[in-house]
Amino acid sequence: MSALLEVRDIVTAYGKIEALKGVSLEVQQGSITCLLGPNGAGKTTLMMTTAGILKPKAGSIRFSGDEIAGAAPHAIVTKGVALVPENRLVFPNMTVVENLHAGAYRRNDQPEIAADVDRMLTRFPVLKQRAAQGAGTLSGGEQQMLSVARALMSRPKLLLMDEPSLGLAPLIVEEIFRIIAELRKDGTTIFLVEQNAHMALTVAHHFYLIEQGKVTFSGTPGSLAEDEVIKRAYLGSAKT
Amino acid sequence: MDDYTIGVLTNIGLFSFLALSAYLLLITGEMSFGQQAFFGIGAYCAGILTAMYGVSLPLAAIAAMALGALAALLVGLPTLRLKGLYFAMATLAAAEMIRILFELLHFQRTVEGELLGPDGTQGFRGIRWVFESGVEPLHYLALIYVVLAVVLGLFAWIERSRLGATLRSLGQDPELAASLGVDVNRLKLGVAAAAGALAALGGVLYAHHNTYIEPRNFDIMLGIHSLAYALIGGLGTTFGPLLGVVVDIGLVEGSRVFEGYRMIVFGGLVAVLLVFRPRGLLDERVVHWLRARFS
Amino acid sequence: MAKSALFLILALASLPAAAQRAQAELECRFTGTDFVYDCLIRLKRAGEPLPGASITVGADMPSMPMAHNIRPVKAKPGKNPGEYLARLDLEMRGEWAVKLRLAGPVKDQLILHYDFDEKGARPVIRSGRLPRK
Amino acid sequence: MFVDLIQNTLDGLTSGAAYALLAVGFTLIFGVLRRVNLSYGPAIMFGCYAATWFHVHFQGGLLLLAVITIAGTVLAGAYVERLCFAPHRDGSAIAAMVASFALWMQLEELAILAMPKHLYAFPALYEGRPLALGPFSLRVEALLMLLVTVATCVALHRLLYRSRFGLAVRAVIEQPVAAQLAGIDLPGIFVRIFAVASLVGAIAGYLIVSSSEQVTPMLGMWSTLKGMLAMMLGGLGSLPGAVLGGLALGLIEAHSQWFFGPQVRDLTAYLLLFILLALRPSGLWTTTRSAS
Repeated sequence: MSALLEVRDIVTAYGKIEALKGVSLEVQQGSITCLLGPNGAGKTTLMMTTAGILKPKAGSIRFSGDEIAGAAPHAIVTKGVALVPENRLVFPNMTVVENLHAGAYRRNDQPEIAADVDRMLTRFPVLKQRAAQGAGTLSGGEQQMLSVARALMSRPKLLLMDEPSLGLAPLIVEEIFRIIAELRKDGTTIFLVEQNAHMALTVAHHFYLIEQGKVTFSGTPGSLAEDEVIKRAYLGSAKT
Repeated sequence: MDDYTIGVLTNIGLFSFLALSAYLLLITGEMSFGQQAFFGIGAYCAGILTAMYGVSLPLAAIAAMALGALAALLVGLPTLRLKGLYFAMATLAAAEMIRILFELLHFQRTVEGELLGPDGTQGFRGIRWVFESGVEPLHYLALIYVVLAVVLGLFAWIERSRLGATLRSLGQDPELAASLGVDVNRLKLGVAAAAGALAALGGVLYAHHNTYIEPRNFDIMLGIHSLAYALIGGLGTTFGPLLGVVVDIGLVEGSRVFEGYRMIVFGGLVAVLLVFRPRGLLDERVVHWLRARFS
Repeated sequence: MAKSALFLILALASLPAAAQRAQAELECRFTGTDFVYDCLIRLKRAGEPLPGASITVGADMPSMPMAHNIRPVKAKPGKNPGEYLARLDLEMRGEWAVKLRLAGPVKDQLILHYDFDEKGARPVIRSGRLPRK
Repeated sequence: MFVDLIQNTLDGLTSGAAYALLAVGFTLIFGVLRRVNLSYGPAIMFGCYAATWFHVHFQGGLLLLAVITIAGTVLAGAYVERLCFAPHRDGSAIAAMVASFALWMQLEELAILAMPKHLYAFPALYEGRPLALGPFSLRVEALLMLLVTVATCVALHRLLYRSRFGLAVRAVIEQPVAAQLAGIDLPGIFVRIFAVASLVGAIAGYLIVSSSEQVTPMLGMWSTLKGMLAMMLGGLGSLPGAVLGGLALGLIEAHSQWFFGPQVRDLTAYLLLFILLALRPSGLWTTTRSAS
């Protein structure tokens, strides 16, 4: 299986502070790949860099062969990469349906878009009841569902998910991971950034550990004792 | 020096007080569209004292600065909580109110047979203290720059002191400054009062240079220009605003080459300049670089 | 009779200083080249023409007073006494505050508000604001 | 007394309509770009001067002059967007604002140099006598202003809530990062929203100069001040607030001018804004977003 996403020596900085110090990793086609690491390790920075919101200072990101490092976000979405951002970032004063339509902004196959909206509402029943409501009135879990659905509206080949379980009740977190597994069965490749290392390892085919802007481990679940992973995912290893 | 050079240098000196007043607020993160109002208060107050009551210029200047500081506090207190554009619009509204009050101000007195004093939109003629004391334009120019030098010395002392660092921290990150024990509100009011007094001082010198003032002299254009000079010159050092004034009034104006097209050239110059130096010519980075090389 | 004489002396003694103060009028004509005007200055004091004064003529706009640096010009004596000639090179038309700085017998500065247009200049009686909507 | 009250209200609503359009234009730019465009008024003046220049030389009809005003304003607006707002998209808001102020000076001097006279006549929107509605008189051009303002607001509402572009604009206003992630091309939206705001401003400008039948260089500063004043009164960043703020400003000015005269009219408007900002920074129409 060729790598759908290849990240090579990416360096992204905020002013003079380098958040990513040469990160390299790969996401295989059809896999669920996870990125685990303590707060401030650079997980969200890598997501934002891949989605084009942040411009890297150096390095390359290839998506199915095309270079996308530093490209404009709307161009990256068109190529088939969608990001479910941290904290969901729904459009609060727009209705659920309008949020979904916004997700399909790049597409121009109108009849298909309408069909996709219905498909999303049936796949995420909680959204169907709230279809005409302002997204700001939804609960955290519902907003997370909406944020995922909005990203799916652009029919991505690769779905980036930045801590979808953040701040949600365990019951809802299970629901989300059930959806993630379902999405993979539908053929969507998923690159998941997650704090909840335990849940992540149940679905991941491959995972990376990132600490202070550098990848410090790459392997499949079980290749590293889970408690070791959890320790380093939350506290970072002592030696660096 | 011929009259023209004295005129240009005087204007540069006078405008510098206003640009420094806007600069003082800018480095503490406040964008004010209203410093021209305190400039006007200084002009009117000192003019009334010297022309109508024979008070000496230095004394009138001190009174005018006090009034300018008080007015700045009156505007600053209710707008303490406002940030960014809200603060800018509040200061604009306050300044326009003060300008309109000048238009409504009719307060005259007969001095030696001549009716003197502000007469609303007719303006306020006869602020002749400079003439009656036999001060030549060149001497008055020297006076302006001596006073300016004192003010710059004060600024330099503040910049180096802890107060200077606190002011800049207030500008960069007010929450952080507050968490470090800085009484943000008291400091903000202090800065507002100081900036008001500084603008008033400029107003005093302007009134006595021009011998005539009217409400339209203190309109919004003056306020935005002083803000622009502070930013164009650079927020890194006290000399930034002065550079901004010199670039506009000195260079572009003095060169006469742009006869009549001055604003077209200056406007374009500023817009392009800000593209490459959004914090002005002498911004913090340039200043640090210069300090590293020379100190 | 004495009372009225006394009254007269008092009036003279407190002759309004304004009478000593110089007054001036302008008559300007557009010279055809943009924004340049030839002006005749009539200087009077206590109603009498005031010859022999050295006048420097400058100008400023009411809005943004310190930003318009018009090159000051020394006025040349005109034909009759108390009349002076000066060529004013302004930046644009509209209302200008013309500044006459007097040296010599009388030391003073007079500010005259005139509206300059394509023909010449008219005194602005009420220097009010332009009609704001 | 009662007749004056109604008459003033009518006059107030008319000028308020123009203020509302100006405030809407300002809010569109502020809502989307989070930046203040001080050249908004001067761009409108530039458009009006272009139309006046054309009329002085070639005698244009009302409709043609409207088209030229709109074209001139949109052109000047695009120039301002390219030079002042595009380069500072991720940079400092103050730099963008001061740059827009610099271009204000440029546009104003350009207009004055092209048309040096202090006041130019502008063909009237309507020549005939005002309508007499019982004791009240309503100038036909005032009625036209109200109608055109309503039509513009309806068209704008339809654009924002019925079109794909409108969806994108609202998304950008609410959450710029999420909008980009949804595939919305921010720079493209900025350019087009600038054109829409300029169009709305041009309509306001045309209505103002054709109903007052005069064009002066003061139009630039005047419309910038009135637009910002109305926007702030209504609540920063909210379009319905802008319309409300514009009408409120019109009414306040009309009534205070009647009782106290023009100077106090402006004083009242500024005093109200100052008090409002001090007590309720988000204006009449509370919006969740504060502009830092």
